[in-house]
Amino acid sequence: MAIRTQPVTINIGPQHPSTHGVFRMRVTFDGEVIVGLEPIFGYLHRGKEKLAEARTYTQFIPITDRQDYLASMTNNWAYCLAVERLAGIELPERAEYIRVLVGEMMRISNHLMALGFFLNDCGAWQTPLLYMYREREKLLDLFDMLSGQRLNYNYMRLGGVSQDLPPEFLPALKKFVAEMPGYIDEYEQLLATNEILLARSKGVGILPAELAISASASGPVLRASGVKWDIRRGDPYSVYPRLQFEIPTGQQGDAYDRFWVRMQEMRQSVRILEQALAAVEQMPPGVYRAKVPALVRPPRGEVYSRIESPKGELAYYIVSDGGIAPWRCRIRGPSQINLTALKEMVVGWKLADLVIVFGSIDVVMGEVDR
Amino acid sequence: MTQPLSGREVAARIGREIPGAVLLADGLGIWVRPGSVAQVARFLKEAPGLEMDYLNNLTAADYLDYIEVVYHLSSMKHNHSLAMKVQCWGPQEPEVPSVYSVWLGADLQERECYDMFGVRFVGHPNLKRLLFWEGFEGHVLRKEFTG
Amino acid sequence: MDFWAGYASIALFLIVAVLFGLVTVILPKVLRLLGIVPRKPDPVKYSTYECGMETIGPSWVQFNFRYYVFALLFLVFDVLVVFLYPWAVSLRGGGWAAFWAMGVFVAVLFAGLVYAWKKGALEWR
Amino acid sequence: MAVNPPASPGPGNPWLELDRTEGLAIEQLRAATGVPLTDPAAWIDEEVERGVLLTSLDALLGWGRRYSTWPAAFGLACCAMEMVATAASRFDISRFGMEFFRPSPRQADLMIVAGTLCWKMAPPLKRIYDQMAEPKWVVAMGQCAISGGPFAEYVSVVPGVNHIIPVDVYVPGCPPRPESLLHGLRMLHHKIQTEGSGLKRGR
Repeated sequence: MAIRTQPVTINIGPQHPSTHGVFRMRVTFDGEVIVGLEPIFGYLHRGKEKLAEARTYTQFIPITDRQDYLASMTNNWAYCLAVERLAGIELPERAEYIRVLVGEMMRISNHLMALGFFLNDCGAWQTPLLYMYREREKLLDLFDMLSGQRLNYNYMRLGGVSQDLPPEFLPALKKFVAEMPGYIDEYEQLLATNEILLARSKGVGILPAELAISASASGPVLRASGVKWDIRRGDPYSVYPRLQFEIPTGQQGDAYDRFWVRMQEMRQSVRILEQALAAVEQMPPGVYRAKVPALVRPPRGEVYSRIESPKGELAYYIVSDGGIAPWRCRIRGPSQINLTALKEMVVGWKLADLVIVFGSIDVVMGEVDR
Repeated sequence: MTQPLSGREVAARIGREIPGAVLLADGLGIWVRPGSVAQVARFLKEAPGLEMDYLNNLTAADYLDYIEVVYHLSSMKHNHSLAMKVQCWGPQEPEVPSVYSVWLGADLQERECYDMFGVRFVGHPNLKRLLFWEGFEGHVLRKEFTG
Repeated sequence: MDFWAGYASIALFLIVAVLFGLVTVILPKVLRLLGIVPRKPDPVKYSTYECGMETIGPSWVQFNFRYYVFALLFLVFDVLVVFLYPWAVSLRGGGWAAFWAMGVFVAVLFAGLVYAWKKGALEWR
Repeated sequence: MAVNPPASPGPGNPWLELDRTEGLAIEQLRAATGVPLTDPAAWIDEEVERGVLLTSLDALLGWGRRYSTWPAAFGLACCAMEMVATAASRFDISRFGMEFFRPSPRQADLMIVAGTLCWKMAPPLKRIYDQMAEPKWVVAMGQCAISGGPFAEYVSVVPGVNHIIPVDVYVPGCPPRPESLLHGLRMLHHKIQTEGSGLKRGR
């Protein structure tokens, strides 16, 4: 005989340790099993798209820093690439390679935080996070050397980067690139076959491939579902065609696959860094930015340009009316769109699994609410 | 390399299936009549040669006398892309049929377009403000909003 | 004389336990009277905390029966453990007789667990 | 005060009623705030009336409260990442007795508002501040929390947290480096120490 139970609705609300920021879910439970989930956005809506229309093209760069504040460099890169394609600005070779260096360092730093917080949610409170923070602090020192800031760098400009690499940067990066695979082995040895992590994330929150494509998921979330799509390969930009790296994909699309894909992507990023380092060393220092007027006036028209940010397809749709400020600047944030399928991934699982699935999607609220 | 489809070819193909749907086409994209967006979307997703199964981006832009809703589509299989645009003229509130039934990814982006531009997406299961709170007047990304 | 020594230690232990309980309850009240601990009653402060939002719906709802079964099983085995402690301490004196006595007791309870297991009460689905 | 769930989950928005009440709460709070609240700086004029007996008790209490303030994890945006960095092993915040970042306001004494406060987040912030037990302090971390920062002129951003709750220490920066956050917290400790037990006003 069926036991008649009543649902309970709980706010996993704006201030909650598992929501990595101010994201709110109105979740309906039957006992402990999730019956319904409604995501609520807007608690960190700072209106970057409206502010873009009131700023010149160069002034908007610091605002893009604050969008996905765990991967500021790739935000700058996506925006600068879009405007450069619109205005037809050519970059010097060295600037392209510096951007690849900095972009891949950002990817490693982002995945370290993503995995750290994901394991926090799995219950390994603070231990793996502090392990991974040790590496992230090294990366932040490198970024500090480059741009003087730990988090929001404002390092890229239209046509290249703002300053050249300081002399002590390349040896420090070379030392980091030499050590990093050892650390990743350490994490994998500590975590990959850990039975608690396997028990809690294997087969949890499965996102099938066609649902992932239909819900426009991108980045590690899409690749974990088995879809081999990476913009650095599929729609290459900058100097990526010259670099060799693989694209790790998962099988089932569950929380463990997303963890595993990010771990392998860190290895591939280290490989890219090695190749880019080798190339930058031969180049003479000096030419790091193309001649671009301060008030760039791209011709009338529009562009939809995308890059592979650590979270997925980060794209800018910029419409220009020939003036000094964009007429419309739409930011396609992967974090927000990866959340579209959250309800389908979570209904039927329990509250503890909701925390893990949400952690495995790796969301940053600045990019979700823009 | 993602190869952008030429708007004219796609317009010709759509013209044969759904006459009168495509108003204008140029090198990069096609402009579709607001009424037949859902039909064209379904056709683009299921047509054998096209199979646009990935909705990259759905947004709108305010050009003072009309609001243009932009769909950037691409295909995972053939790795080609297309821009589909819909222009909503006239003083009354812009209305566009929802493509939620074709691509699930349109859900949050359509709600954001409604919140920011006031474009009503007919057929969306839960069309309400995404980023602002219920009871907030005005649509922020319209040019006349200077709040 | 040493007969009472045993009880003296227990008495001391009892006093400390009671004192500890009382002090932790009384101390905030005393500090509040002295005015050291500020006291600001506020209806919002006493409302339930739910991530900054108001709670939705009553929490007295009918939920699934399986949580009750788990509570029962836990209670049974918790009581079992309480009996094991004194037995374990004095096992050397009791010898095999005490061992088998406790063995029967544990076996009976274990049968209850096997029954619950077979009935599927332990499945969490 | 519990809010009752929707009677019949019909099509469209089943939670319309609840969304509307929340929207109303935001509008009311937005209308009610205008001038920033004055900072609780009562400790400045406190020096004069203190008796001898109290100073030793005050010193003891100040010392006790200063080195055991547990922050409530109120990370909103980029500054939250720097707050986490301060709590991590390199800029160890637990050297100052702030080992735990308590998620719930019940066990927290200090609220570090790190990031941009939006109007939609203002009522929850006020509610959580009210739910914290006295004595409590607030640190506004980052330019957005102090004055709205780079997003100040946007319609949905609160131009400064002190419009909603009284702020004790302002830590400027965008985001402030962990060292400047630690300096801000040291200034807060100085304030707690000289504030004493607040016997007079039940602070």
